[in-house]
Amino acid sequence: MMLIILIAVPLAGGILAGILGRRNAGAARWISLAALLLDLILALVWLLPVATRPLAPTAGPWLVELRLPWISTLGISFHLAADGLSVVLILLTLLLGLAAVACSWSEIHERTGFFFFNLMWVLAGILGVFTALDLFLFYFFWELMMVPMFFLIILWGHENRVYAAIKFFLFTQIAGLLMLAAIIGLYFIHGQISGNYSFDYSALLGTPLAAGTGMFLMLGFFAAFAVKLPAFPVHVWLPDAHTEAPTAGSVVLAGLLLKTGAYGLLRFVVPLFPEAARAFAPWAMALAVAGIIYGAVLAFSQTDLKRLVAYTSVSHMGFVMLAVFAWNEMALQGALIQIICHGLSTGALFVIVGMLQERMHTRDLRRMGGLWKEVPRLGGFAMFFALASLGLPGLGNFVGEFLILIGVFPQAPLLTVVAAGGLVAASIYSLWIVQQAFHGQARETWRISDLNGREAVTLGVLAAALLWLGLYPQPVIQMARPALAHMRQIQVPHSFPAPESTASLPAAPADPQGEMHAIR
Amino acid sequence: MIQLLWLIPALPLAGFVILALGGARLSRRAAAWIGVGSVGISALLTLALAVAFLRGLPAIPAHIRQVWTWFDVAGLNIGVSFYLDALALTMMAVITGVGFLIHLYSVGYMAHDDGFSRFFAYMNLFVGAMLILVMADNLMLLYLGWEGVGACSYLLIGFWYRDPANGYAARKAFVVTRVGDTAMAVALFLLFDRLGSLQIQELMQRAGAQWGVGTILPTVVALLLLGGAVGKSAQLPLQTWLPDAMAGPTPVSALIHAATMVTAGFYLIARTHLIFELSPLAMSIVAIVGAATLLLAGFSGLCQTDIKRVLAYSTVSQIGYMFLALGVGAWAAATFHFMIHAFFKALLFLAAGAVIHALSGEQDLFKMGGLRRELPLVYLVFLAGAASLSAIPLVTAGFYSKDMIIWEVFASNRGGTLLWAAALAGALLTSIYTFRMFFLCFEGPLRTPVAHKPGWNMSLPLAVLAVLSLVAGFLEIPHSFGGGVQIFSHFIQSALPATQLLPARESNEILCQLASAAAALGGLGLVWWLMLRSPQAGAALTRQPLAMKLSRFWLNGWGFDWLYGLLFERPYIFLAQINRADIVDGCFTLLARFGLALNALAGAAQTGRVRTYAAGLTVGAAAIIAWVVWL
Amino acid sequence: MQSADYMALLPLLVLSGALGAVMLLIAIGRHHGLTALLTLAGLAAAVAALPVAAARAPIRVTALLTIDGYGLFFMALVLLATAAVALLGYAYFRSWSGHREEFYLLLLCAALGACVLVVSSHFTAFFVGLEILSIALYALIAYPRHRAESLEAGIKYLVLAAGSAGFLLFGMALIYAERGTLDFTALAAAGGVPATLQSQVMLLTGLSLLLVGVGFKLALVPFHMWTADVYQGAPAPVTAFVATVSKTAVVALLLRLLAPMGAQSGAAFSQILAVLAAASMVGGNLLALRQQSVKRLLAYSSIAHLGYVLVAVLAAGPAAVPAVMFYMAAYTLAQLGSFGVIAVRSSRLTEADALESFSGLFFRQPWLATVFTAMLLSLAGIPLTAGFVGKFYVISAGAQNHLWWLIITLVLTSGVGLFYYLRVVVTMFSTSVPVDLTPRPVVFSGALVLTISTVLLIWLGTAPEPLVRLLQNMAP
Amino acid sequence: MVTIPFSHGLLLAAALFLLGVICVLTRRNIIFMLLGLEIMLNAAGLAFVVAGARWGQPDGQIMFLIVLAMAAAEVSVGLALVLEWYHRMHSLDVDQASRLRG
Amino acid sequence: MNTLFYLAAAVAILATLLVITRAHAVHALLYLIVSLLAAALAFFLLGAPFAAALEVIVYAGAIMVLFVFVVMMLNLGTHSVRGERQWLRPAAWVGPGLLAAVLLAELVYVLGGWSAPATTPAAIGPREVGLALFGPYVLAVELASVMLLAGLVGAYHLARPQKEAEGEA
Repeated sequence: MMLIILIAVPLAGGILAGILGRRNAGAARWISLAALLLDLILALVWLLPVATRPLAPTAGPWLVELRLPWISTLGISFHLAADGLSVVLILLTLLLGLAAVACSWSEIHERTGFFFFNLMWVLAGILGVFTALDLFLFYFFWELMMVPMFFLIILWGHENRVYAAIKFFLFTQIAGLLMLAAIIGLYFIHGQISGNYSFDYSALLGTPLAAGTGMFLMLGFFAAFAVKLPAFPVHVWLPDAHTEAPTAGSVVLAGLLLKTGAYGLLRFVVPLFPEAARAFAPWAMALAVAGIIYGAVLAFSQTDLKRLVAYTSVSHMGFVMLAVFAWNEMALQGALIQIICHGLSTGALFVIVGMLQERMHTRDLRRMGGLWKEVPRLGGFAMFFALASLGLPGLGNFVGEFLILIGVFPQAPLLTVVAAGGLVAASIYSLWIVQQAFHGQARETWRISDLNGREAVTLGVLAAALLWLGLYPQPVIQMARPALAHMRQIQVPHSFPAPESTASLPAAPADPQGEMHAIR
Repeated sequence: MIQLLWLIPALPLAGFVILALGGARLSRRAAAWIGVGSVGISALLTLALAVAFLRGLPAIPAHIRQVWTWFDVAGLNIGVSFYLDALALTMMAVITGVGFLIHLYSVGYMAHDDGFSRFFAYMNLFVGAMLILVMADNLMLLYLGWEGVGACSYLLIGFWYRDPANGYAARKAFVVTRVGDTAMAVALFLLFDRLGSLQIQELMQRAGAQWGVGTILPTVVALLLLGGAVGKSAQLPLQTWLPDAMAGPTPVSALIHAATMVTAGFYLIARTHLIFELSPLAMSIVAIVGAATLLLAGFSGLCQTDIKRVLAYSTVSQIGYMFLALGVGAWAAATFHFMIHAFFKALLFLAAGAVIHALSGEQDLFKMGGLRRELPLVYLVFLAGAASLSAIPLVTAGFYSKDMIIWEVFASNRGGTLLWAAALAGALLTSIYTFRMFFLCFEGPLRTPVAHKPGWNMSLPLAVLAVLSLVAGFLEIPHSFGGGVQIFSHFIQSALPATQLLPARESNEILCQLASAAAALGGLGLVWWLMLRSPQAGAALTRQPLAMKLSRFWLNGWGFDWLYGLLFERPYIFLAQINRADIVDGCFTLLARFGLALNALAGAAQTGRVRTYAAGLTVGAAAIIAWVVWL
Repeated sequence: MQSADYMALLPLLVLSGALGAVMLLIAIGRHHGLTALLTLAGLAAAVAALPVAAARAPIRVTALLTIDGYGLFFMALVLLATAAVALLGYAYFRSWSGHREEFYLLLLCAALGACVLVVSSHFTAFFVGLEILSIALYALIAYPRHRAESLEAGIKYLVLAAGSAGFLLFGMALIYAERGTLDFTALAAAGGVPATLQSQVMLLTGLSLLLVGVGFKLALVPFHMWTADVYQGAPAPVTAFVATVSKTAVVALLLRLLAPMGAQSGAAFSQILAVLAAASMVGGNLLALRQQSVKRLLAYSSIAHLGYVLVAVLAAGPAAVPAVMFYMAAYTLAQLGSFGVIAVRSSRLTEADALESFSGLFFRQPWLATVFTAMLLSLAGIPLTAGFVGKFYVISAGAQNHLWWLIITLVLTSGVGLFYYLRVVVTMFSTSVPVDLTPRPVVFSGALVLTISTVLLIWLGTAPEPLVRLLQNMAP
Repeated sequence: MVTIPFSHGLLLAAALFLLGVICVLTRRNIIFMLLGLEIMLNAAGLAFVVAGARWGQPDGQIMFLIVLAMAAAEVSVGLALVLEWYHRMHSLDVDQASRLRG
Repeated sequence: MNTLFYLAAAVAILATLLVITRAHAVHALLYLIVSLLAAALAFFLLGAPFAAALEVIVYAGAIMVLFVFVVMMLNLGTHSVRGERQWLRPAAWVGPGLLAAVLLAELVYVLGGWSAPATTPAAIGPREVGLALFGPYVLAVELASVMLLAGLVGAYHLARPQKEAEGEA
C-alpha cells in the first residue's frame, strides 16, 4: 500500500496545486514542495529501513510488494513492488523533484498552478515506472510520464519549444509503441507456452524463446529504452528537448526521465531476454561507446549552454548502457551509481544554466564570460559540478564511471579503452563550460546577482549528495546489492523447447557469474 | 602517533573546506592563518610521525591505517586507507615542509590579490590531495589524489581567470595529463582483472608471484602506468603542458609544478617498482624517456626568455633525471634527487617570484638585470639555488643527488654508457641555461625599476630553502668520498631496493664524479665567458643563422605544441565544429522531410474533383481484381 | 415471424416507431426542441429495448437478420452515438432558422440503416441497410443547403457512394452467381465443397468488388479520397455521424461477413486486406501531416484508424472480435468528442475547423481545450484514454496471429500520426496571439455530450475491465 | 427461353457496368454522371437476374427489385441536389465542385 | 431465341455507348430508354418476366421521366450542348477507356473461364417472386420502404424552394 501512497501523494499534490494555483501561485509552489517533502519523508520512513535491513537469503527480491486486480481478463494486474534498486531510484526521484520545484520557484510566473500540476504528475509517472512490475502497468506509467512533460515543454519552454516538444514526444512514443508490441508479443508467447496469459513481470521471466523471436522482442524493448536513455544514434531528440524545456523540465528530463531508460534496460531487457541480450551485447556496447565519444565531442562544439549539457548526458548515459550489457555486478553497481550521480550533477548543471538564463536571458556561451567576478558562488558551484561531470575522483560520477569501466574491462577491453577516452573528452567539454561562462574576459557587461539562499541550498544539497556518493557510496551499493544479485540470477531460461536455441548458444550457462562475454 | 596519520591530509582538506565555504567573508588575515596554519600543523605532525616511524624502523618498515571503506563491490574492496613507509614519508615531508614554506611565502606574494582566500583554498586542497596521493594504500585512492592534484593544478594555473591564455594553459595542463591518467586507469583495470586487487602491496606480491620477468603483461601494465607518469611528470611525449603551466602564480609553480605534483610520476613508478622490475623493456623505456626528456628540455631551457619558462624546462629536465634513475633501477638516487630538487627548485621559483614581484610582474629575462644590488638576499638565495641546480660540486646538495644518479646510470646493471653520456650532457646544459638565466637576471645594468622588496614572510622561506639546497646533500655522501655517509639510502632502503651495480664499473666512481663536476663547472665557465667576459662572442654566436633557427625551434619546445596541434587539437576542434549541428539529427530531419514529401505526393490525389476520386475507386478495384486473379 | 422474433427485433421496431412519431410530429407542427427531444426519447427507448432483444439472442429473424450479442453491442454503440449526434445537432442547429426538424428524421433513418447493417446476415439486408444509411446521409451531408461546401460534399458523396454501391452489387451478384446463396452462413458452408480454381477466382473477384464498396464506406486507401472533402463540407454533427456510426456499422458487418468465410477466402484475400490496411495506415497518416483544417485532419486520421482496425479484423482469432469491438467503441468516443468540440464551436455560416481558430483555445476555453486534448490523445493512443486500450487490444490481436509486419507498420505510422495530433494540441496551447478572442458559449446539450464522452474515454482508459469482460465472448 | 452460357449474361452485365463507369469518369455534366450511375446499377441488377436464373431462384429478381428501389431513391435525392446546385452555381459542371480539396 | 438474346445484348451495349457519348441530355435519355428496353428483353429471355416488366415500368418509365423533368426544368439549351462538346474532347476518353478496358479484360478473364451448367432455366414468374418477397424477404420490403422514405425526405428537404434567409437566425 505504501507504494500506492508514494505515487498518489504527488498526484494529489499536483491536482491540489493545479486547482489552488489558479488563484494563488504561491500556494501551488508550497503545496508541491510540501507534497514532495512529505513523500520523501514517507519514503525515508517506510522504505529505507526495509531496504537497509539485511535480507534473508531465502526471501524474494522484493522488499515491498503490492498486487491488486486490474484487468484480470487480460492477465493485467496493478502490481507494484520495490527492491533496493527501486528504492534508490525513488529517493533520487524525490530529491531531484524537490530540486525541480525549488528551481521553478521564481522562474515560473505564468499558469503556475498548471505548471506544478504537470511537474508533479511527471514525477508520479516516474515513480510508477520505477515500481511497476506488471508490464502493462509499466507501459502505462511509461507513457503517462511523457504527456505532462510534453506540456511542460510546450507551455513553459523557450523559443523553439514546439519543435522540441513534438520531436521529444514522437521519438519516445514511437519507440514506446515498439516496446508495447514486444510486450504483447512476449505475453502471447508466454501464454501459449504456459497457458497462463499474464503481463506479470515475475511470470514472464524465464520465458523460453527461440533465438530469432527473442532477438526481435528484445529489440522492441531496447528501442524504447535506448531512445529514452538516449543512446547513439537516437539521441537527437534530447538536445532539443533539453534546450527548450524550462529548467525544472530539464532537471527532470536529465535527472530522471533518462534514468527510466537505464532502469528499463536493467530491469527488463536483460532479465527478460538473457540470451538475446547476450547475443546483442557487442552491438549494444559498441553503440554505447559510440555514444560516449560522440556525445562528448558534440558537447564541446555547442554554443548553447543547455545544449552542451544535454550532449554530455548522451555521453554519460552511454556508460550506463555499456555497463548494463556487461551485466556483471561491478558494472551494474557502477551503472547505478552513475545513474544517480549523473542525475545529480547534470540536474545541477541544468539548474545553474536556468539560474543564468533567469538572470541574463540568454544561454549563449558566446555572450558569457568572466562571470566569476559577478557571481563567484554560482561560479564555484558550476566549477564543482563541471568537475563532477568530468569524473573527478572523490565525487560520485567517478565512482560510477570507474566501476563501470573496471567491470566492463574483462569482457570488452578494447571498448573499455575507447570508452575511457571519453574521460579525456569529458574533461575537454567540462572545462570549456567553466572557461567560457565564468572565466576569461567579460564579453558583455552583466550586472547580475549571486545565489540567494534558496538557490544555494538547492545546489548545496546536490553537491553534498555528490560528495557523499563520491566518498562513501557503500550504503547505496549495499542497498542495491541483493536486488542486482537477484536480477543476475534470473538469467537462464527454465527450459528451451527447441534444440536449435541451445545449439546456437554453446555453453551459455556455463559461466557461473553469468557475465556476458563480448569482445575479448 | 601513527594513529594520527589521517590528520595529515585531513587538516589541509579541512582548511580547504573552511576557506571554500567561508569564501570572501573571511578576512585576509583569517584566510592566511587557516591556509598556512593547516599546512604548518600537518608539517609538524609529519615531523612527529617521522620520529615515530624512525624509531620503529628496522622492525616495522610500513604501517597501514584504514579510515573507512570507500566501496566494496564484487571483490573490489577499496578503503580510504593510508600506507606509510620510507618513500611515503619522504614525500610527505617534502610536501608538508616545502608546502608550508611556500604557503608562508604566498601570504606575502599574494597579499594584494583579489582571490586571496580562493588561492589558499586551492593550495590547501592541493596539499591535501597530494598527501592522499602519496599516502594511498591502494591504487584507487592514489588515483583519487592523482586526479585531485590535477584538478588543483588546473584551478591554480587558471587562477587569474580573466586572461583567456591562462585558462587555455590550465585546460591544456588538465587535458594532457588526463590523457596519461586515462592510460593509468586502464592499467588499473588490467591489474584488477588479472590480479584481483588494487591494494598496492598485495598487487606487488601477486605480480611477483604470478608474472614472470619479461612477460608481456607486466610490460603492458608498466607502460600504461608510465603513461600516467609521463603525463603528470611532463615527460616525453606529454611534456608540453608544463611550460605553459607557468601562467599560474609563482608560488603555485614552485609548489605544484616544481616541488611536488610533477614528481608524482616518479612516485608512481617508485611505488610500483616491482612491476617495473618484472619488465626490463619497460625499465629501459623509462630510462630512455628520462634521458631524452632531460636533453630535450635542456636545449629548450637554453633559449627561453621568460624566467619561469626556463625554470619550467629545467624542472622537466630534472624530472628526466629522476626517470632516468628509475629506469636504471637507481631507486634511492631518484628519491634523493626528488627531495633535493624539491628544495632547490622551490627555492628558485620562489626567488624568481620575488624578482617578478619586485619588478611588478615582469617575467622577461631580457628586461631584468642588475638586480644583484637591488635584491641582495634574493641574489644570494638564487645563487644557491642555481648552483644546486647546476650541481656545482661539493658545496651544493644538487651535486650529491645528481652525481649519484649519473654515477649509478653508469654503473647500474641496467644502465649504459649512452645513457650516462646523455646524463652528462644534460648536466652541462643545465649549468649553461641556469647561469645564463642567473646572469641575465642579476648582472648587467638595471633594466626595470624595483617596486617591491620581499617582506619577512617571503624572505624566511627563501632562506630556509637556500640552506636546505646547500646542505641537504650531506645526507648522502658518495663512497668515494672516504666511505661517505649513506643516511638517506639506508632510510629509503626499507621501502625501495638497492641499486644493482656492475662490479666492473664500481671502481670508476671517482672518475665519473670528476666528469660530472667538469660538466657543471664547464657549463658555468662557458656562460660566464660568453656573457660576462666577452659578450661580443656571445652575441656573435646568437646571431648565427643556424643558431637563430635552432633557438627559435627550441624556444618553442621542439615544435611539440605545433605537432600536437596539427595532429590532435585542430582535428578535434574541426570535427566537433563541422558536426556542431549533429549529422545524426540531420539524418532524422531528412527522414521527416521525406515524410512531408510523401504527404505532398499523397495529397496530390486530393484534387477535390469527384471524377478523380471515382477514378481512384476504379483503379483500386482493377488493382485488387488483378491481384486475386493473377496472384 | 413469431413473437420471439418480434421481441428480438424490438430495438429496430422501436426505432422505426420513433421515426414515424417524429415524422408525425413534424407534420403536426414544427418545433426544434420537441423534435430533438422526441428523437432522443426514441433512441433511448431503442436502447432500453436492447436488453429485451438480448434476452432472446442469439436468434435468426428470417434469413435476413441475426440478432446476437455481437450485433446488439454494435447496435448499442450506433444508438448511443446517434443520440450524441442528435444532441450535438441540437446545439449546432439551435440558432438556425428554416427547417431543422428533418435533420432528426434523416438521422433516425440513418441510424436504422446502421442498426440493420450490424445485425444483417444476408446480402439483401446488408445492401438495404447500407443504402438506407447512404441515402439518409446524402441529405444529411448536404443538409445546410445554403452552404456551397455542404452541397458539394453531398454531391461528391452521392456520386461516389452510388458508384461504390454499384461495385458492391456487382460483386454480390458474382458471388451469388457462383454460390447460389445470399446468406452469409450458407455462403461459408458452401465453401466446404471443393471448388475449382475458376470458381475460386470467381468468388474472389466477387469479394474484391464487394470490398470496393465496403472499402469506400470505411474510407480505406485507395477508396479514401472522398473522406476529407465530405468531412469538411458536412455540418459537424453529421461529420461525427459519418465518422462514427457509418464506419462502425460497416466494420461490424465486415467482420460478420468475413469471420465465417475467413478460412475459404484464402491467402490472396487476406493479403489484399493486409495491403489495404497498410496502405490506409500509411496513407491516412501521411495525408494528415500538414492539414490546416481540423476536420480534414480528423478525416485523414480516421482513414488511418480504420487501417488499424483492419489489422484486428485480419487477425481473425478469438482476440480479433473483442479487439475490433473495443477499438470501435474507443474510436467512436474520441471522434464524437472531437467533432463535438468542432460542432459546439461552429456558427451558422462557418465551421470552426481552421486549425488557427484553435490557437490558444486553452487559455480562453480551458475546459473545451482539455476535452479536445483528451480526445486527440485518445486517438493517438496515449494511456489513460480508451484509445490506448484499444490500440493495445489491436496490437494484441495482431500479435496473437503473428501479423508482425502489420504491427510494425501500425507502430511506425501511429508515430507519424502522433505528429499531427500534437500539432493540434500544440496549437491549442500556443501562447501566441489568438485569432478569435471571443469564447463562444457552449450549449448545454453539447457540453453534455462532451462531458460524458470524456468521462467514458477516461473510464475506459483506466478501468476497461467491465467492457472487456462483456466483449470477451461475443464472436458472431 | 434461351440456353446461352450464363457467363455471357454476366459478360453483358459487365460490359454495361463498365460503360456506366466510363460515363461517370468522363462526363463533367452532373446529369450525365447520374445517368452513368443508373447504367451501373442497372447492370448490377442484370447480373443479379442472370445469377438468379442460373440457380432457378427468385432471390436474384428480388435483389433486382431492391436495386431498383435504391436507384429510384438515390436518383431523387441526386436530382434534388443537382437542382439546388444548379440554382446556386448556374452550371452543371461537376468539376466546379472542387472547393473542398487538399 | 439465342439470337434474340445476343441481339438484345448488342442493342443494349450500342445504345448505352450512344448514351455516354451524346452531348444533348435528352438524346442520351432516349438512348438510355432503348438500352433499358433491350435489357428488359434480356430479362424476359432469362426467365424473369416480372423483372422485365418492372424494368420497363419503373426504370424506363418512372426514373427516366424524372430525369427528363429535371432536364426540362433546367432548360439546358444549345448553349449547354456546346459546353458539353467542349468538355468531351477525345483525350478525355482515353484514361477512363483504358481503365475500363483493364477492368473488362479482368472480368472477361474471370467470367470467360467460369463455366456454369448452361441448362435452360425454368421461368420464375411474378408469383414465385411475390411469394419470396413477402415470405422470407418481408423485412427487406419493409426496410426498402424506409429507404424510400429517406430518399423522399432528403429530396424534399433539398429541393424545397429556397428562401433567401435560410440558415440565418
